[in-house]
Amino acid sequence: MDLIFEISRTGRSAAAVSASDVPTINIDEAIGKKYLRTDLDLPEVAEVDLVRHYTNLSRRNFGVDLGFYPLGSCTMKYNPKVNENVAAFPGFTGLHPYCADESAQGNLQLLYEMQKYLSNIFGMTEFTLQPAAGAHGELTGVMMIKKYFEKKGEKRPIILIPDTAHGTNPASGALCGFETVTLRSNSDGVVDIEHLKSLMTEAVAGLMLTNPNTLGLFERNIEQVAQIVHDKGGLLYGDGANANAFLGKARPGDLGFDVIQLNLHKTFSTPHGGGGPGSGPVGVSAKLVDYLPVPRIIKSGNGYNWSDKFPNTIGRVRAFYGNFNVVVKAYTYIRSIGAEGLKHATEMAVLNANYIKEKLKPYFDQPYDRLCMHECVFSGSRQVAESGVHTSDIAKRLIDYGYHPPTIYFPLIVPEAIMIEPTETESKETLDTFCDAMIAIAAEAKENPQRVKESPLSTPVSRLDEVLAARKPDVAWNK
Amino acid sequence: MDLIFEISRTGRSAAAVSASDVPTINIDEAIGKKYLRTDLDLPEVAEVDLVRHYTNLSRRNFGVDLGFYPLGSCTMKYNPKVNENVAAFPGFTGLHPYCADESAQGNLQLLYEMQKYLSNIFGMTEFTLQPAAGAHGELTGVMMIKKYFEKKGEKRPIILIPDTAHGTNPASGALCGFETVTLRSNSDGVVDIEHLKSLMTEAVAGLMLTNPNTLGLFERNIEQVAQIVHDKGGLLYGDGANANAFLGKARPGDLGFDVIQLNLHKTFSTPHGGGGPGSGPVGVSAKLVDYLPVPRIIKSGNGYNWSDKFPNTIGRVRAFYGNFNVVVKAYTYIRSIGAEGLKHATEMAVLNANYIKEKLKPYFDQPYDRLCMHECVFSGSRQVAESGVHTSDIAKRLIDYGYHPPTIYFPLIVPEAIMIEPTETESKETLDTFCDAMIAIAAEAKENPQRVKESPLSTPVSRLDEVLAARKPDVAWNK
Amino acid sequence: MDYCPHTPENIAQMQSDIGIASIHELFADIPEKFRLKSALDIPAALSEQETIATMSGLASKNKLPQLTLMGAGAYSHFIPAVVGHIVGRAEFYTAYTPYQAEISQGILQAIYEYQTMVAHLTGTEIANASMYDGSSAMAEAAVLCAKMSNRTKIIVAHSVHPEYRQVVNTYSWANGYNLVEIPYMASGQIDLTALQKELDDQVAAVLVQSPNFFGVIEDIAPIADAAHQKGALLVAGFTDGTSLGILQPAGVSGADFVVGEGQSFGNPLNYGGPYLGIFAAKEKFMRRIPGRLVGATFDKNGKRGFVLTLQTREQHIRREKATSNICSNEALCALAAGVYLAALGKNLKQLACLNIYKAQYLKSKFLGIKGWKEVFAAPVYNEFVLRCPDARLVNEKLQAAGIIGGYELHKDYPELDNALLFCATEMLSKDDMDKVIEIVK
Amino acid sequence: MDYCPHTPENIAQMQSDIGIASIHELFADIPEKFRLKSALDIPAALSEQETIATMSGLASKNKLPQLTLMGAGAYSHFIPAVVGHIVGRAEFYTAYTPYQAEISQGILQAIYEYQTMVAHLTGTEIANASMYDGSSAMAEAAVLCAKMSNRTKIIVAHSVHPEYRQVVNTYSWANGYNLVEIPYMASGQIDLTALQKELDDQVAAVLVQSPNFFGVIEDIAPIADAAHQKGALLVAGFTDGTSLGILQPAGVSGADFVVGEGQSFGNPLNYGGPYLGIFAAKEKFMRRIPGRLVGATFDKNGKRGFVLTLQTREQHIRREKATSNICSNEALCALAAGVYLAALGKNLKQLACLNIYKAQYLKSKFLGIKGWKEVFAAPVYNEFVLRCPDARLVNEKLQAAGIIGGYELHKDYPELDNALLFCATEMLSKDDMDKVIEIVK
Ligand SMILES: Cc1ncc(COP(=O)(O)O)c(C=O)c1O
Ligand SMILES: Cc1ncc(COP(=O)(O)O)c(C=O)c1O
Repeated sequence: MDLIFEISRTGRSAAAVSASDVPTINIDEAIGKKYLRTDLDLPEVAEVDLVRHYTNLSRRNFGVDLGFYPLGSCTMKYNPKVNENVAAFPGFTGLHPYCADESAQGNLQLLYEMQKYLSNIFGMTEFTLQPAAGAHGELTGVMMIKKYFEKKGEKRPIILIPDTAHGTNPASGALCGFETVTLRSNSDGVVDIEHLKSLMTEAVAGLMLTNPNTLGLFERNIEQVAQIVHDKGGLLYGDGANANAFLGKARPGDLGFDVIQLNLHKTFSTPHGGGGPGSGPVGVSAKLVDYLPVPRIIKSGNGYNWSDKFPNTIGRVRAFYGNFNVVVKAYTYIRSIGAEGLKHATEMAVLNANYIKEKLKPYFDQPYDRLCMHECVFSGSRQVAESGVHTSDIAKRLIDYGYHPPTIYFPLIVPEAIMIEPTETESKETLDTFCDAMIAIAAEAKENPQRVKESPLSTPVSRLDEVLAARKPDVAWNK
Repeated sequence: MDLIFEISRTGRSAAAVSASDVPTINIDEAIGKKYLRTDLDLPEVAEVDLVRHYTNLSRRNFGVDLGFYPLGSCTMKYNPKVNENVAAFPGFTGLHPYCADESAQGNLQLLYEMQKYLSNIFGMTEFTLQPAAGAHGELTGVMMIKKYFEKKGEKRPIILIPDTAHGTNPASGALCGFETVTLRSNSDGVVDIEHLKSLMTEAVAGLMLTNPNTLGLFERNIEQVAQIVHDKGGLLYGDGANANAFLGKARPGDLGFDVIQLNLHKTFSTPHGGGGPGSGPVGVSAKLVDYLPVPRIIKSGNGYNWSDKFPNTIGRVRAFYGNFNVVVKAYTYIRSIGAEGLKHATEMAVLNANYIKEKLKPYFDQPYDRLCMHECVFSGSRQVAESGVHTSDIAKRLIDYGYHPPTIYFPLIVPEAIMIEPTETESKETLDTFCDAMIAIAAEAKENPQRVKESPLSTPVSRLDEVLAARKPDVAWNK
Repeated sequence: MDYCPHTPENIAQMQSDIGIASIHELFADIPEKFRLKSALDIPAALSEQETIATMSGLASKNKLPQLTLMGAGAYSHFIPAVVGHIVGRAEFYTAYTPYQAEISQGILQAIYEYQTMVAHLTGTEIANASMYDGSSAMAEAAVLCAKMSNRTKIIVAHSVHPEYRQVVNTYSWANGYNLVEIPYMASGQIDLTALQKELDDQVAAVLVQSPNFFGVIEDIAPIADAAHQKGALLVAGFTDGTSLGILQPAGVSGADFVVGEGQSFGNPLNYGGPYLGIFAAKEKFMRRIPGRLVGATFDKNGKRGFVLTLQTREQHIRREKATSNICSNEALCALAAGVYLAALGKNLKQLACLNIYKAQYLKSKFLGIKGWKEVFAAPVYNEFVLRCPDARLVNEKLQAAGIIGGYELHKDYPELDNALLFCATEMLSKDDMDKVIEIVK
Repeated sequence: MDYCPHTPENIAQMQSDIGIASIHELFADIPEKFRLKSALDIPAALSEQETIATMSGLASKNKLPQLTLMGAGAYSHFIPAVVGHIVGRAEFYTAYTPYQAEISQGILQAIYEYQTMVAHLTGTEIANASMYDGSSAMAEAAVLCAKMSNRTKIIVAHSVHPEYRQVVNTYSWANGYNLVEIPYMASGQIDLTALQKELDDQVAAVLVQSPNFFGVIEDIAPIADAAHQKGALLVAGFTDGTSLGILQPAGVSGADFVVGEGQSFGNPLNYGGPYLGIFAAKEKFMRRIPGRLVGATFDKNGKRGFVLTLQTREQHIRREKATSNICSNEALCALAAGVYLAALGKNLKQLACLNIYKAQYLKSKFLGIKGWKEVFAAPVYNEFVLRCPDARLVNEKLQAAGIIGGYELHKDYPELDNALLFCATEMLSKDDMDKVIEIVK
C-alpha cells in the first residue's frame, strides 16, 4: 500500500480549522521570526482518502477480534466490548488531570477501589496504578526495593534474575542501576534451589521471579525460595505478567512476594492496542508501602483526594496518575465478572493450556512434561532435526491457517521454543481446530518442508528481509 | 464461512440477563400455557465467537470506506465521520417518539429547519420527512397526486413513466392504484415531446420524471414538458434521486415540478447501511401542501409541536415521524458544508462524471454523446460484439481491480448499460486509476476474454449460481 | 467543511481534459432562465468543531428522560455493546444494497441469518430482508392479500396500534379497498363474533396484533380459523418484539403473515426511526412477498454463498407488476437485530420473563393506589392498561420528574377516558418503579 | 458476565482428554497451604446492563467542566471524528505488538508514518514508535545521555514541567546521577549564564522545554551551543504538541533529542492517561535509543513492507544490556496521533495560529482587570503566566461556575505566589473567554 505521504497532494486537508473569532495578530512580530518554523511538511489528504488509507491498513492487521491469538506470555484474551463503551463515557475521557479533586470523585473512587480489589486479589497491602505498562511497573518495583535498602543503609548492588525471565526483568534491574545475576532453572524447569542458595548473599537486593514462570510452570518450591531470599534480608519481586494462572487460586502476598507488578492489558482484559497503551500496577507488602510513587489517593470523610505527602516515596515514575482510561476498562472487567468470574477465568485458562499440551504432545517435543498452568511450551527441535523446518517456519505457516502464531524462541532456555497461551475465552472448537492446524503443519514439515519454509503464502507481503531492515535502517520516509 | 447457527453450541450466550429484582411469578399460570411458545431455537454463541463471526463477515463486504464505489444512480459519496458521531449523541438516539413535544424541542427544531432547508434548496413550498426511503417517498408523492384529483373530483387513472425511469417509479404508481403508461425517450436520450403530447390527456394524473434522467442527461425541454403536463391539468412528479446533479444550480420548483422525492442516503450523504435505512423526504408545491402526510410540525411562540389537524391529508405512510436519525446525519451534512458546499459538491460531481466520460469514450460505446450531468452511461455492446464479453463480466473484473462495479443493465433502454456515478468526493487520482482499470479491462476483453468471464478471481466466493438460488430458493437455514 | 478532494490544479487539468473552459459549461443544458442566480438560503459552512458545537446545542434542547413508562410501539430495551461495535464496522454501514454478491457476502450472509432467526421467532417459514417499519409491513401485507385474492375488503382489529391502522388506511385508500374495524371485548381481545359477522367472501385479509396495542395477548388460532374459513388470510402483528421470546408466535397458530416492528431487537428509540419492519410468511407466499430476499446458493467450486434472490418479484425487473415498490429497506437495522438475537440466544426467553415480572410488579403497585383499576382482564406481556382518576395529572407529575408517563388512550379510543397504557421493560428497576409510585400516589 | 465459552459438557470432555477428574488437579503445584480457601472480596458479577448502570453511576460522580483554562502538560483540543473511527477499528486495537510482520502491516505502516511525521515535526531525523508519556520520554533521554557518555551529571531547567522534573529525578536517583536545576530569568527563559556556569565535563545532558512550563518559548540554539561546547547533549522538550505547527522545532535549533507529550495530537484528556511519549533524535543515535522502531524493508518479491527493526537494542534480546526496559508502549495513541496529524496536514499551522490568537485575547482581557499583571516578558504560545491579587479566589470563582481555572504556580514555585498559568486553545470561543472575564473581574 502507498504511504500516506505518497497519496498526499498539495492543498488538500481532512480537517478545516475554524476561522478566528478573536482578533488575529501578526505572529512573525509577536513571537519573533527566529522562533518560527519555515516548513511544515505533513501529509495533505482529503477525509475520504484518509479514511480509506487507515481502514485499508487496519485490514492488514490481525487482532483478537479476527481469530485465535495464542501469543504466549501475552494473555491475548478476548476483550469484552462493554469495557470499551464504558471507557468512552465522556465522564471518564473528559477530565483534565489537574481538575479539582472534588470534580473527579468518580475517577478517584474508581482508582481507589481498583487498588483495593487488586490488593485483595493479590494479597498485597497496597497498589499504585501509576506505571504505564508491565516493564514500567517492574522498574517502579525495583526502585522501591532500591529505596528500601537505601533507607536501611544497606548496599545491595545485585539483583537475581532466573534464566527463564522475560527480558524486561534484567533490563528493569539495569535501568535502576542494579547488577543482574542470572539464576539457573533446574531440570524440572523451576528455580534451582542450590544455585539460588549459592547466589543469595547480603549483596543481593532480591530476586525477580515470575510465577508461574515463563515455561508455564508453577514454582512449587516457592515457600523455600521466599525463605532463602528473605533469610538473607532480600526481597522477593514478582513479575505478575502470568497472573491469569492463579486468580482466586493463590495470592502472591501469601506466597511471600514483597512486590509484584501486573499487566492489566493481559490479565485484566484491556486490549493491547497493537502495542499499548497498557497499565502496570504495582502491589507491595507492608514493608514497602512508604516507598510507593506519589501521588497516592487518600480516602477521608470528604471523599477522595490526591496526596503527595509521603516523604519516603521514590517519587514519580511518570506525569499525572497513570493510564487512567486503561484502568477504567480493567475495573469494568473486574466488576462485570466478579470474584467467581476471576477464578473461573483462571480455571478455564489453565484447562485450555493443558488441553492443548495434551493434544500436541505426540507431535512436538515437550521440554518439561508436567501439568502446566495457563500456557504450555513446546520445542520445535524435532522438526528441525527431521526436516530442517524451524519454529519460525511453523509460526509463519500457522498464519496461512488463519491463526496468530504463538510466542516463539522464548523462553530462551528452550531451543526452538513454541509458547502457547490460549487464555480462557477460547472455545473448545477453536482449540481443536488450532491443534488440527499444528498437527497438519507437523505433517507438512515432513512431507513438504519447502512449503512450510516459504509460508506465509496468504498475506499481502511474504516474509520480510529483517537483515536489510537492520543493516540499512529506513525508519522515516524521505521524499 | 460458517453460519452463526453452525457455530452455535447449547448453553452458550453472549448476553446475560439480569436477575429479577421484583417478585417472579409463574408465567405458565399467569399467561396461560396455550399462549406460550414451546421452543426457542436462536443461536447460542459466546461473545468472542459472536464478535469474530460478524467482524469476519464485515471483512467480506465492500463499502465506500474501502474504495471507489461508482454505482450509478446511487450517489455513493463518502460519508463524513462527523455525521455519524453527531447522530450517536444520546440526545438524538434516546428519545421515545411519544415523549412530550416540550422534551423534544431539539429534535423538532432540527426537523423543522431541515424542511426549510430542503424547501429552499429545491424550491418547493413544504417538505415532509416521513417517508423511509426514495420509493416510499415516491409512493407518498403519488398518493398526494391521487388525493389532489380526488378532492377536485377528477378521475385520472393513468400516470406516465418514461422508459428511462427507475423501476420504483412504475411500481409506486401501481401500488397507488394507477395504471402506468410508458413514455418514450427520443434519440437524444430525453423525453420525446411528441409522444408526451400524444399521451398527455385528461385521464392522466401526471408524469413521473427524473431530471437529470437516468442517462445522466438533463431534460433540456423541461419547460415544455411541464407546460404540456400542466396544460392538461396534470401534475409533474420529480424523482429526486439524481439531485446531486443540480444543488444550488437549479430548483425543481422553478422548473415546474409539483412534487419531488429525495433520497437523503444519496444526495445528502447519509451512509446506505448495506441497503438502508434511508430517508425519502417529499417536497410539494403550494397546490399539494394540504395533502402532506400527518403529523406535521407547527412552529409557534411556544416552540415546535406536532399536529395532525390537517383534514385533507393523505394520512400517515408510516408510524411515528420517519427515519429521524438518518435526517440528523443529513442535517449535519447540510450545516457543515453550507450553501456554497452544496453547490460545490454538485459542480465537482458533474465535473467528475464528465471527466470519466471523456477518458473512457475511446474504449466504450456511448449511446448519447453529450455533456452529462452527475453520471455517465456507456454500453458494453462493442465488447459483446468483439469478444463476447458482457457488461456483467466487465463489472466482475473490476472487482479484481479493487473497485465496486458501476450499476449495470440500467437504464433499460441502453443495451449492456454501464452507468458510472463517481460523485464529488473522489480525487482525480482515484478517477484516473479507475479509468486505467476500465481501459485495461477493455484490452483484456480482447486479449484474454476468458479471464474476464471467469472473474472475479480475488473474492472469497466466485460467481454464484443465481439460477439455482431462484429455482430452489433457500432463504432460511434448516438444521 | 468541504469533502471534495480536488485542488484548483486538479480542476484546471480536468477541465482542460474535458475541453471546457469553465465548470459552468457543464450546466449548459439547464435552461438559462432556470439557472439559480442567488445563493441558497442555508447557513454558512462550519468547521468540524463548529459542527459539533452546533449539533450538541440542538441535542441539548432535548430533555432525555430519567425513566420511561411508555411503550406503545417503541420500546426501551438494553442494547448489548456488541451490537454497536458490529453495525459500526465501516464495511457494513458504508455499503449499498448487495447487488454485487462476491464483494457483499458479509451483509448477505448476515441478512440470511437474520431471515432465518425471524422466520423461527415468528413461527413462519420465511422472512424477507426487512421493510421500512412495522406499520408499513402490515400495510403492504394487507395490499398483497388483496392483490393475490382479487378481493377488496380488509378487516383490522380496533386494538391494532392506532398509527398502524392509519397507515393501513392510507395504503388501502390508495388502492380503493374497503377497510373495516372490529371492536375489542371487555377482555381487551378482539370480538370474535363481530369478526365472524364481518367476514365475507370479499375479505382479503384480517389484521390483528398480539400482544395488541393494549398489551393484551390475542388468541390467534380461532381468528385464523375464522379467516381461513372465508378464504381470507390472517396477517398477525405484534408490539414489542421481545414478546416473541416467550409467546407462541402467530405463525404457529395459523397466521399467514407475521409482521411487526423489530426495533426492540438492538435498535435505539431514535425518536421513532429508523426502525425495522419485520415481514414473515408461510413458504407458499415466497414468490409474492415484497422486499429483498437473500438466498443461499453455490459458486462453481461448490462453495456456499449468498445472493439477492427471486428478484423477478421486484420493481427493478418487474416495474409496475412488481409485488411492491420497495427498494432500499432497513438492512443495517436488520443487521443490528441479527446481532442482538444472536447475542441473547435462548436468553431471549429469560429477558421476556423479566419483562413480564416487571410489568406485573408495576401494575400491582399502581393498583395499590386508590382509584386505580385494571381495564382489561386478558393476559398481557409487558404493557397493560389502567384507569385512574386523572390520567393527564398523572402524566404531568411524571413529566415534571423527568419520567415519560403512559400513553393516554382517549386520544384514539374516546371510550377509554383516563386510561393509560403503561410499559415496563428490563430497563426499570424495582427502585425506579417504587419511585414512580411515590410520585403518582 | 462470563466470557468463557465452555459448556459443562466441553469441560467434562476436556478433563477426560487431559486425564483429570477435576479442574482442581491442575492446580496441584500450588502448595496446599497457599491455596486460597475463601472467595475473593470482590463484588458479585454483573450483567452487562448492570455493569453499564454501575459504571455510569461512577462516571456521573465526576463533574465535567464547561470550560477549561488549564493546560500545564495536558491540553484540551478538538479531535476530528475520523480519529475515533480509525482507532476504533478492532484489527488495530485488539492486536498485540506487531511481532509477526506479515499480519501486522497495518499497524507497522501506520507507526512508520507516525515516526516520519514526528521526526519532521520535531526537526530531527528519526523518532521511535512511542514512549509511555512525555515525562518518561524525557527521563529515558537523560539516562541514555548519561549511559552513552559515561557522565553522571544531568542539568534541567527549573522551568521544565514540575512533574517531568520529578520523574527525571526518580530515574536519575535510581541510577545514581546528580541532577542540577537551572533558574529562569525574568523573561521566563532559562538563565543561560547560570547554565554555562553549571556546565562542566561531567554533564551528560541539558534538559529544557520549549514552550516551557510557563508557556514561554526558549531560545534553543544558544542552549544547544553551550551544551555541545562541553560535550553535553541537549534534550529539548515541549509542552503542547500543537506548538510544533508554528514554532521552530528544537531539532532544527541543535537539540540532540526532542521529547515530549503527544497527547495534543488526537488523544483525549483521559484524566492524565493514556498519553503519548514522543521520542525523536538525531540519526546518529538510532542504534542507542530506547523503544520500538519500525523500519521499511522488502519481501522476496521486492514488495515493500514494514518490520520492527534494530531489536538488538531491546530488552528481549539484549536483556540487561538493552538501551531501555520498555516493551509495550503507547501504539494506539501513536496511531491516533498519526491520524490526527494526517487529518490536519498543513492546517496544523493554522490551528497553532488560532491557539496563539486565543491566548493573546484571553491574556489581554485578563490584563484589563485591575491588579492583574504579566509575569514573563518572553513570547509565549498558548499558555501564559499572570499575577493577580488572589489566585485561589479566582480559581474558586471559576470552579463554582464549572470552569477549570489556571494552574497555581506557587505549589512548585513559591516565589510565584498568586501567579496563575493559563492556557487557551481553539476550544475556547470569544464568548467563553468573555464569560470567564465576567466571572473573574
Ligand atoms: C513475563 C513478562 N513480563 C513483563 C512483560 C512486560 O510487560 P509490558 O509489555 O507491559 O511492559 C511481559 C510482556 O511481554 C511479559 O511477558
Ligand atoms: C432514480 C431512482 N429513483 C428511486 C430510487 C429508489 O430509492 P430507495 O432505494 O431509497 O427507495 C432509486 C434507488 O436506487 C433510484 O436510483
